[in-house]
This record gives sequence, C-alpha cells and structure tokens, in this order.
Amino acid sequence: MEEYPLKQIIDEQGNLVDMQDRDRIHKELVENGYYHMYRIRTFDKKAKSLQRQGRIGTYPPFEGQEAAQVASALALDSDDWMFPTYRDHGAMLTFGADMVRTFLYWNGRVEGCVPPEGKRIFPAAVPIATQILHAVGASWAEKRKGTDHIAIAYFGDGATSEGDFHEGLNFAGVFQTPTILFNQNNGYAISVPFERQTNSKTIAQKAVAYDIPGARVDGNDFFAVYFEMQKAIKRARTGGGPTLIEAVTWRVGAHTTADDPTKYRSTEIGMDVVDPLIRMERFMKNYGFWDDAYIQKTHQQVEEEIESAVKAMESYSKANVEDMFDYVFAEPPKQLLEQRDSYLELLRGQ
Amino acid sequence: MEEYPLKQIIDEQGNLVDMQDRDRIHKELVENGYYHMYRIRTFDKKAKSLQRQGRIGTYPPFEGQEAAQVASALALDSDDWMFPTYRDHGAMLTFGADMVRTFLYWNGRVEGCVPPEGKRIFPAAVPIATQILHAVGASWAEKRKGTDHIAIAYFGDGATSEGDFHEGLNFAGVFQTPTILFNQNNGYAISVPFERQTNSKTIAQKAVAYDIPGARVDGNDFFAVYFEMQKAIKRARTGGGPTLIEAVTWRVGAHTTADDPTKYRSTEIGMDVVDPLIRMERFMKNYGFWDDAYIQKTHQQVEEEIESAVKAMESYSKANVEDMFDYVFAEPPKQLLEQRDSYLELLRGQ
Amino acid sequence: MKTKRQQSKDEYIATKSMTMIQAINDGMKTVLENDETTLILGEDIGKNGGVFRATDGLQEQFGEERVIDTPLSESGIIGASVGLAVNGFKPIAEIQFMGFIYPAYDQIMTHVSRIRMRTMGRFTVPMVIRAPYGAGVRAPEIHSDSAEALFTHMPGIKVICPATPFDAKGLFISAVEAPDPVLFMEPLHSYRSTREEVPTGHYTIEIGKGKRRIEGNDVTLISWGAMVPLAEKVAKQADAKGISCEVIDLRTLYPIDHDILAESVQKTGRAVVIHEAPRTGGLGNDVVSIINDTAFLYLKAPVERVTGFDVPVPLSSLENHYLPTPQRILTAIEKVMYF
Amino acid sequence: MKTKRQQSKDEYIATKSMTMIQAINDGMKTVLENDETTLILGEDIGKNGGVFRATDGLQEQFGEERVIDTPLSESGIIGASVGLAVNGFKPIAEIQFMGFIYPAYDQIMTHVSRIRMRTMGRFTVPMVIRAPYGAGVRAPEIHSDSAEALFTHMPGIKVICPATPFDAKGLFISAVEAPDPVLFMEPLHSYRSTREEVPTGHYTIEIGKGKRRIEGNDVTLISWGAMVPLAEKVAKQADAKGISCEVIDLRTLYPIDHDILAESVQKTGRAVVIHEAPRTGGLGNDVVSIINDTAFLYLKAPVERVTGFDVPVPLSSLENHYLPTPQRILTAIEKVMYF
Ligand SMILES: Cc1ncc(C[n+]2csc(CCOP(=O)(O)OP(=O)(O)O)c2C)c(N)n1
Ligand SMILES: Cc1ncc(C[n+]2csc(CCOP(=O)(O)OP(=O)(O)O)c2C)c(N)n1
Ligand SMILES: [Mg+2]
Ligand SMILES: [Mg+2]
Repeated sequence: MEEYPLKQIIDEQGNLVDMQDRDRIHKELVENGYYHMYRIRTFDKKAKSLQRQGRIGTYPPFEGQEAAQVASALALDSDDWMFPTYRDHGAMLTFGADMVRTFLYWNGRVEGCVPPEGKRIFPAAVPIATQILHAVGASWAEKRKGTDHIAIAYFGDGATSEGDFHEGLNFAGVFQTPTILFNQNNGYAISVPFERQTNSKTIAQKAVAYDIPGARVDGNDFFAVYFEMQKAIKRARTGGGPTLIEAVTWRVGAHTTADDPTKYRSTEIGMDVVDPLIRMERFMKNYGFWDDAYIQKTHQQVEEEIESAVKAMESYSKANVEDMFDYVFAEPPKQLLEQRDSYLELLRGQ
Repeated sequence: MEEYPLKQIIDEQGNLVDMQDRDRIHKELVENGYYHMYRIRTFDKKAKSLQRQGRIGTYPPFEGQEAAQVASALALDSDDWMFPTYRDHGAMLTFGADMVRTFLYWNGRVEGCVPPEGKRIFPAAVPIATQILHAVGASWAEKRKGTDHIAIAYFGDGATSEGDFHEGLNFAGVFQTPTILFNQNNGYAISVPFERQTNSKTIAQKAVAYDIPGARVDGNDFFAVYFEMQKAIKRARTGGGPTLIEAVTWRVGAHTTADDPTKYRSTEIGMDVVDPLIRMERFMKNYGFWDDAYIQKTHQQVEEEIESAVKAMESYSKANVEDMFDYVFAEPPKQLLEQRDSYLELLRGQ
Repeated sequence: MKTKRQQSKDEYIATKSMTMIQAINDGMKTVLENDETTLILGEDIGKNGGVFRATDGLQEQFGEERVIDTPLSESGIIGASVGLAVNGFKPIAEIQFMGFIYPAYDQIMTHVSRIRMRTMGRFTVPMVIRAPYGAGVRAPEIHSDSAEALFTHMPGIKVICPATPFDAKGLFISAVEAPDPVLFMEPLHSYRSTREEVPTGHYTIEIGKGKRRIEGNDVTLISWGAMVPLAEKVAKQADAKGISCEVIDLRTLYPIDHDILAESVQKTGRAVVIHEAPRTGGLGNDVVSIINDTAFLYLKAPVERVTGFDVPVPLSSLENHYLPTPQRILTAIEKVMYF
Repeated sequence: MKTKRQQSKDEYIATKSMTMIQAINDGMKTVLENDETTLILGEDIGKNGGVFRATDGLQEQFGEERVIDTPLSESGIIGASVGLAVNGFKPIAEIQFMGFIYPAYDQIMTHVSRIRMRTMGRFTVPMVIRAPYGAGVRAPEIHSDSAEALFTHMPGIKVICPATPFDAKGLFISAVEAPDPVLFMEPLHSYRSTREEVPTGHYTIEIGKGKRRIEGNDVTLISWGAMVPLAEKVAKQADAKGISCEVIDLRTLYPIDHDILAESVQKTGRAVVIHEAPRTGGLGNDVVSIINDTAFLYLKAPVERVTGFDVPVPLSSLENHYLPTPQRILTAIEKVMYF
C-alpha cells in the first residue's frame, strides 16, 4: 500500500537519505544508540554461548533486531511502561532491566521477572499477543490519572494473527489510550514466513481497521525507528492516542536455541540484510561520529559488565522452593500453606 | 474513508440512483424480494406478539434489517452454506429454514437448530463472532473439494470487536477461502452504539487489515445488497477469495424482547431511517412493479403460512428428555447412559 | 488517589430490604463511593445499567469515567483490566453471562492468576470479575453455564458464589477489598427470587468461610449459589420424613472451607453435594475428596452427588430436567440414609 | 472422498522400535494414507515438522494441501476446523503446547463439544486436537501446563492421554476414526524417554479403557501420561519395602474406565492417585469420587492424591519441586498402608 511506505533515515550504506535530517542527529543519541546496540548484541552472543554450554536454558536470540529494540526503548521516558515479549530483553536491558536477572530468567528463575524497583517493565509475555491489552490498560490508567506517561507493547509479526492483537488495538482506538503498539516484523513466526501469516502486504496498514495512525519504518535503521517513536510518543503524551508502528527487521538466527531454521528457510535467505550495527557503524564513520577510543572503551566496558553479570548469575543463591508457594496469593488459603509446609518438611527430612 | 462510500441502487424514495441499473432489475427478483421481506416481517411481528403472550421465550427481533437479510440470502445458491447469528432467522427463513422449527427454537426447543435435510444452515451462533471461523472452514472445505460452493457468515457491528472476527478474516485472507463476511451494521450492540464499538468510521475498511475486498452498502436497499452480494459471490466462486460486506442498516426495535432500549437511546434516534419494506414498495410503485392483486395474494399466503406454523409449533410433541442425553456423543460413555437411565426411571416412577 | 473505606468500615447504620441484584448494586455503589480507584467496566453496564440492571444508576452517579461501557470483547475487558490493575486501579469487570467468559479464559489463566507469582509480588492485579451464572430462567443457549470448576482449578484466583442478598453484598465488598483477584459468580436465578434485610453501609464477610444455613444431624447437604435455597427446601421435605439435614452453603468455592465440611460430616456421617454444573469434573468431586480426607472414619455411606448431567446445558425447554430437582436430591438423601 | 481404512485394519504386519513421538508421527502417517479426508493443521507443523518433530516429513509426503501451516491463531485453528469437519474433512489440529489452548477454549467449549447435541446429530465435528502437555523438560513459562481437567468437565469431547509409544499410536488412530471430537494429550516428557515395539500398520486401541501396567495387592496407584512411568518406578521401590502396588494407567481421561478402578480398589482397598495438574479441581478428585462410588465398603484408608501443588507451574528451576516426586508418592503409599 502506498499509504505505508518504508521510512528510512539512513540507507544501508549508512548515508542519510535526506540531508536535512543531519541536524536532528546529535552525538549523544548516536553514542547512546551504538553503546546499547553493542551491549545487547554482546549479551545476546554470550547468552547463546552459555546455552550451548548448558549454563542457561532455551534462549530466544534477537540478533538482527538490535536497532528496533534499542531505538524504541531509548525513545521512552523512565516513567513509561514497557510490555515486552520473550524476545525483547534487548529493549528491556536498554530500558533499565537488570542484566543478572535477565540471565536468571533464561535460566528458569522467577527472579528474572522482577524489574528493578521503580522500573515499569512487565515480565515477558509468553502467550502471544496477550501483553498488548496490558499495555492498553496500563496506559489508559495513566490517561485517567492525568499524567503524560505512556506504555509500549512489543509484539512480533506472528502476534498480529491472534485475537488479542485485534481486541487490544480496538480498545486503544476506542479509548484513545496513549499506547505505542510496536511491531517487530522480523519476517518469521518460528517457521512461518510473514507472507503466510496474513494476506496483508504490511502490518502498518492494519491500523486502518481501528482508524489509528500507522507507520512502517526500516527497523534496522536506528534513526528511523527512533524518530518515528518520538513522533508517536509525542502524540500519545498530548492526547493524540495510540500509534501502530511496524519496524521491518530480520531474525538473523533461530527462533530459539531449540529451533533449527534450516528445516524451513534456506541459508541464503536474508543474506542481503545489512546488520543494524554495521549500518550504524557505517553511518558513524560517514558522518564523523566514529571515535576509536570511545568505541574501544565501550567495548571493554560492555564485556566487563557482561562477564560480571554471568558470574553473578552463576553464583546467585539457589532457587528457593518456598517462592513457588509464597507469591501465588497475598492471602494464601490454608490448604496451600499446608501443602507448602508438608512439602518443606519432607525436603528437610531427606 | 472515501474508499468505502455507501453504495445505493435505489434511494429512500425508491428511485433508482443510476438509471442504468434499471435493466438489471427483473420482475422475478423484485417480487421475490418483496415476498420474502414481507414474509419475514410478518414472522417477526408474530414472534414478538407470541413472546408478549408468553407463548414463546425471549426473542430478538430483526425489524429494519429485512432488506439486508433477504437480499443476502436470495443471492446464494441452494448448495451454499449459511452461518447465522441469533438475529438472522430472517435470512435463514429466506434460505429455506423451516418456519415451525424457527418458532420452536425461540421456544427453547433444540429441534429449532436442525435445518431441513440437505439445507446447509448452521444453527444460530450465540457466542458472538465464533461462527465466522466456521464459515471460513466450511468454505475452505468446498475449495479443497474443488466445488464452487461458498459460505456466508452473518455478524453484527458488535461482533467486529471480538478476536474471532479478526482470526476469521485473517484465515480467510491467508487461505483465500470463498467466504462472504456479511456484516449487518445495525447501529447497536445491545446498548452500545457503533461509534463506541470501534474507532473506525466504517466496518468495510477493516478489510484493509487482511487485504481482502471490502464494500459498504446501504443495507436497507434490497438491490444494493443483492448486487453487491452477487459480485462478491461471483468472485468467491471463481477463486477470488473472501469479501467483507458492511450492510448499513438499523435495529428498529429492542435488542431482544428482554431489552428496554429507552434506557439507552432516545426514541427520536433512527426516526429518519426509511423502512426497507416501504422503500421497496416505493420502488415498485415508481417503476411499475406494484400489482395489487399479487400483493394481496402474497399477504394472504404469508399470513396463512404463519398461522399454520404457529399452530404446528404449539401442537408440536413435547420436548423429549432423552434428547438431552442422546446427541452429546455418537458413542456415549457408559456413565452418561447410566445417568440417563436412572433419571428416566425416576421420571417414570413419579 | 485515596481509599476512604476505613471511614465507614463495618458501621451497620441501617438496613433495607433488598433482592440479591439490589444488594450487589448497592455493594458496587458502596465501593465506588469509598474507593476512588475502583471502576466498573463491561458490556452494556453504563447507560443501560447492565442486562440484569446490576449496575443500574451507577454511571449516572459516578460518571462515564468510572462506569465504562466497553466494546464487545471479553478478552479485551480482562486484558485491559490487568493493565489498569497493575497501574493503580481496581477494576470490577462484568462478564455479561458466565458462558461468555470463555474468550477471556486465556487472559485469566495466564495473566490474572499468575502475575503476582511471576513477579514475586512486584506487580499485582487485584480485580473482581463478576459473572452471572446458571440455568433456570429460560435464557438462550450458552447463557446458562456454571463454570466454577474451570476457575477453582486455576491457582491464583479466588472464587466466590453467594446465595443470599446479605452474603452477596458483604462478600462482594470483601472481594473488591481483597489484594487477590476474585471471580464473583452471581446466581442469576436468585437475583430477584427473595428479599432480605441488607445493611445500606459498608460491611464485609470473610472470604473462605462457608455457612451453616440449617442445622441437622443425619445428612449434610452441601451446595452454593442457586442450589442453596433448593437444598433448604429439600431439607424441610426430608425433615417431614424424619431425616434431619444440615445445610452447608460453601459461599467461597476457592478456597473451600474444609473445617465446616469436616465438622459437619464428622457429625452426620453422610453427605450429599448439590451443584448445577456437570457431574464429571464438577466441584462436587473436590468436596468428595475433602470429605475423604477429613471425615473418612466417620462416613456411614458413600457421598452422593446430585448435579447437572454430563451434557451441555440443554435449550430452555429441557433445562429443568438438566438441573437438580427436589426429587433427585431426596432420592440421594434416602440413598445415604439407608445405605 | 473415500476412506480406505478397512483395507489394512488391524493387520499387525510388522513392528518397529519407536519412541512415542515416532509412534505418533507414524499414526498420523497411517491415517493420512488411509483416509483422504484427514488433514493436519497447526502452527509450524508443515515445513518445520512441528516444534517437537511430531509431523516430521508429513508435508513432504502428503503435500501442503493436507499438512497445513496456519497463522498463529489457536481460536482460528479450532474454529476453522469446525467448519472443515462439518463439511466432510477430518481435521487433526495441533496446539503447539497445551498451555496455548486457552485462546481456543471458547471454540472448543461452545462449538466443538456442542454441535452434535445442538443439531441432534445433523451436523457433527469429528476432529482430533493434539496437544503436548506437562512439565519436566525445562520449557519456558506456560509451556508446561496440564489442563486435562478443563476438558474432562466439558461434555461432548473425549480426552485421551497415552503413556507409551504403542498406546499412543493405537489410541491416536482410534481418536481419528472416532465419530466424536477428541482431545489427544501427549506427555511431552515421554516423547523420547523410551522405545517400544510398535506395529507399522494400522491398529486401534479402544477409547475408554484403562490398562493395568503392574499387578499388585496392597495399593492401587492410578495415573496417566508422564506419571505412569513414575508410578511404575515407585511401585518397584515399594515392592522392595514389601508393599505390593498395582499400577493403573487410565489412558482415557474422559470417559474414565470405572470398571478397572472398581475392580482394582475392591481388591487392594487402598489407592493413590498421581497427576501433574494442581490438586484442587484436578482429575484426581474425580478418581476419588469414582472410588467412593464403587469401592466404598472395601476402602481401608482414605484415597491419597499426589499431584502438582495448588500453584501455577513455576519457572523451570523449580518445576521438579512442583511435580510429584518418588518420595511424595512413597509417603502417600505408606500413609494408606499404615492408616
Ligand atoms: C498463544 C501462543 N501460541 C503459540 C505460542 C508458541 N510460539 C512461541 S513464539 C511463536 C512465534 C511468534 O512469532 P512472532 O510473533 O513473529 O514473534 P517472534 O518470535 O518472531 O519474535 C510461537 C508460535 C505461544 N507462545 N503462544
Ligand atoms: C461472546 C459473547 N459476549 C456477549 C454476548 C451477549 N450479547 C448477545 S448479543 C450482544 C450484542 C451483539 O451486537 P451485534 O454484534 O451488533 O449484533 P446485533 O445484536 O446488533 O444483531 C451481546 C453483547 C454474547 N452473546 N456472546
Ligand atoms: Mg516474528
Ligand atoms: Mg448490532
């Protein structure tokens, strides 16, 4: 649909598509963007390697989606709400999630669902598309309180086939909630390519069904995502309601470490997609933002952070059996306490 | 949206909007349309009066929606499939449902769910929007069998807010099923007006989300509905996939006989809507189709049919307790047979 | 936003004769007045006041911001309520009939009931889901389901089902004030069947406590919701035959009050459970288990269950055959008496 | 379209050593070959062969028209299957994990299970819904639910849960050939845990019949799916302690085989039910009721239940604490022995 052209700020060679945008791009933004993309890329690599070594469980890599995740997260304010999926720990880390806990989550630890105090980051939604409604509800609450905080819901291309996607966008439209409906169209839902997920050529055009603004951006272009987010956020904060953003990106690797993509896509597919970090690097070099010293420092700092997070994860206290019982209710039923106590007693007797 | 203008063939005065359409309108179609509209209108009146007298249960009238229901049903072939809601017994009767059984349904009799042998009419869906997927599945089956039969799903404006509406249209789009997605936008979902049901100005535009054809027609214009249906059906039969049709109409009365619309809408609202039967009558008179003798005969015939159907309904054999048990499974579990037998024994003992 | 519920807590200022639906309406009014974080949302609950008039007058009094007509979208209602609840509001969501709760099942099962546990209490979603349930008013298909067992088997949500106007209001207010999500089932058959004196102010009834409605020695009848008046009626009939029945109203279906069951069945040695939902998988089986666990040595006969049959609720012409009847209950009572 | 299943019916031509997942794959191959109305649909079941490889190779062999990748849409899969089934096809729908069946709950509850009854048999929707279930493989959240009790409480659908490769294939073929809808639960924990000789041709196992896996005299252990090997293991441990356990595998969860339970518990006088799902509302309660109904006078001790706790399945680091353990089962066995 010509109504939803793919928006770009920089092309794949890292050149500005429109030189007028040069002024909008400041050093701080560039360095911040590069830093976070490099950071979560390194995290992702580490997580994959830990998984291979059996040091964490099944893990869903986000390689290739760093620009979309970092730019969208950086555009938020710290009081905003984030409702991620299982693949959005890149966005979560950028927005302030704890790295140790993020590793813990992928090691089957419930502590990984708990954000740092004050951070409004929901635990990753596993049932597809369900979190969209939570974001709508939470941002509706902000509107009712009269704040200008917003909520962002992350979801994939596959998620757009679920009923909750539709009910969420419809609610957002009807109640004009300050919600960013942020889609990462990474081309696949496990093995199903986007062309088979829906008959529509774009996800952005689905906004028409709810008469809400929709936009389609190059999700591997950090700046395109960032500026489109800014626009949508501004609209949301000023009473303009929700926006659907389709960030067209690419899942470079497997769906999860348990998945074997060679079963369903040839290795050539996607070879032409330019890595969002390389694109950023090219841009930085093209426009004088590349500073070897800064880069080196950044890399080193990130590596240290990650190593120490892995250490902390691995020396974390053992999973606490009582946690399984103690957080189900604020006012637990007597029978549940009995189940707990008799099980703990049994364990102690061992 | 200008892409989805309201299509009309005749205006409210019964005049052709475009004289070129004159040739498409033949006596048989006009008389058939009038006959069925009058027939189901009379049925509807009778049902309301029976309900008031306590001779049937709660009843959802369709007054005002006769043109949409009759024209859509008449456009079908007898081998096509119909998936109606609780308010579409007008369409069902037109398509060949049994009148006695239709009354029985509204008297709480399961026999009312059973169509005449060979008629592919599903029982009315009560859970909103669920039947859309059934129509998609049944028409998909026709496509797989290589026939040119199609399926029509009826649903209201409120239904478009449910997840199943979305999942149904998405499936229809992906598998290009020969399905007519026939929406009667009658302005209300019980008490909720269309403007509060969704933020989109039309329902037709929701087709964009699935890249399937959408059309918006004056649902009180028998010919507009009929010709749009023909177009969509032809497309479906020839491999062109599904079509979403929004027939803009008006619920003249209460949601059901248990509903009191004065609670939520002023009596003036909708006063300006011209009754679809009057509109047809005007057209017939304007263009020489009105034949007093035919009309009188039709009226008399309809009244007789309905009186005799009411009699048959009221003298129908008593509800059979065994039916409650005997149709749950083809191969009923022993325990269910035991429940059945001991209850029947208890009844006999009374 | 502040809660001013303390102010009026448990001041039984005055009572009024109310039906159950009036008591529930009054309960909503009370919480809307006392706690400005509460809001009501659902289909047709605003202008229309609900298809049963449960929310009658509330939008007028509290405005469209607090009594909100939603689109026709059950998953939407519950999913949005999760977001509202996690962000400081206390949603009271109406599902028009319990048979229409199924589209929201995923949201309730995977989020409403799990968010506290998943986040170790960091995020919580206290909310009340109101749902009229049950057969016997000649409603159309699907409108008459009794789906309690689908929720009592869902760790993380409590389930309440009152039988009288007084209990309905008191338990409703407790549900709203509870820190945990609550499914509040309303026996629509009992909405207008009786009246009772109900305090007009604020009062609560403890969640998780059953109530002995009739004292007796020979057989314990256990039921909830619309089956309670039926059990009471049959208890009187049995009395006339010389069988003394104790009638227990569970009131809370999760967690069930084990103590009241244990105490009663240890006394009577005989029990009959009565519920509307189908027998297989019905909550009656849980009651049998509780009795097995707590009164095994006292039992003089196998526990009997009188329930809906293992069929979907039939269309209305047969619904009275689906529902437990006095005769079936009496037969069961005699069976346990003369085992 | 014709069914040519007769042709090969119950010819045990040859057997092959198979895991459960291979047996299920082979079962699908068998029905796709024998009955051209069958088709398979679900998420990632085509090219990918399913996330567990259950449908591996099937799309290659039978084409995209019969082995169909659908959009990510569980209600869509089941709702479309209703339409396919009513119009001559026999859908075998895969729900990727049982924890993702909830969005389709409405379609199953209000249509799949009711259409035959509502239309007095005019329209029927025979179909099989396959769903891997259960904990113990360190899967992410929601992937490990055991939701059988939500379906055994749903009149109009049968529920099967095999424990071995041989039973899996035979019961699967029976499910496909059944005129009624069937939920076919697959214990994902057992997919590859053992091998067994499985006939390569067509064979069936009667739905609704349990199986005695170990004969014993003192205590009856009742379980299904992934808990059966655990029960067998503990039975051996108990044997070493001088307690003789009979192990019953229910295999069909609706309808449950009352006779096998009655016979066994009348003999042993003691029973322990073992299942993964939470205790409250779990199918274990139905088993207690059946024993209450059929073996009351034989019971020497209250029936014990060893189940998942009344909490959502925890994240994987604690899932082994959630699941029944040999120790918990042994404790229960000793409890009923020395009551
Ligand atoms: C309701 C539900 N159904 C199925 C699944 C299994 N599943 C996990 S991820 C996934 C694909 C999601 O694709 P998409 O939305 O494009 O997100 P991506 O994984 O590409 O980030 C599926 C089918 C699930 N988690 N929830
Ligand atoms: C899933 C579900 N939720 C709620 C209801 C209750 N209900 C019955 S009809 C109706 C309104 C339907 O409105 P619309 O789709 O516009 O159809 P109309 O009644 O106007 O023909 C509602 C809410 C239902 N039947 N099913
Ligand atoms: Mg994707
Ligand atoms: Mg309507």
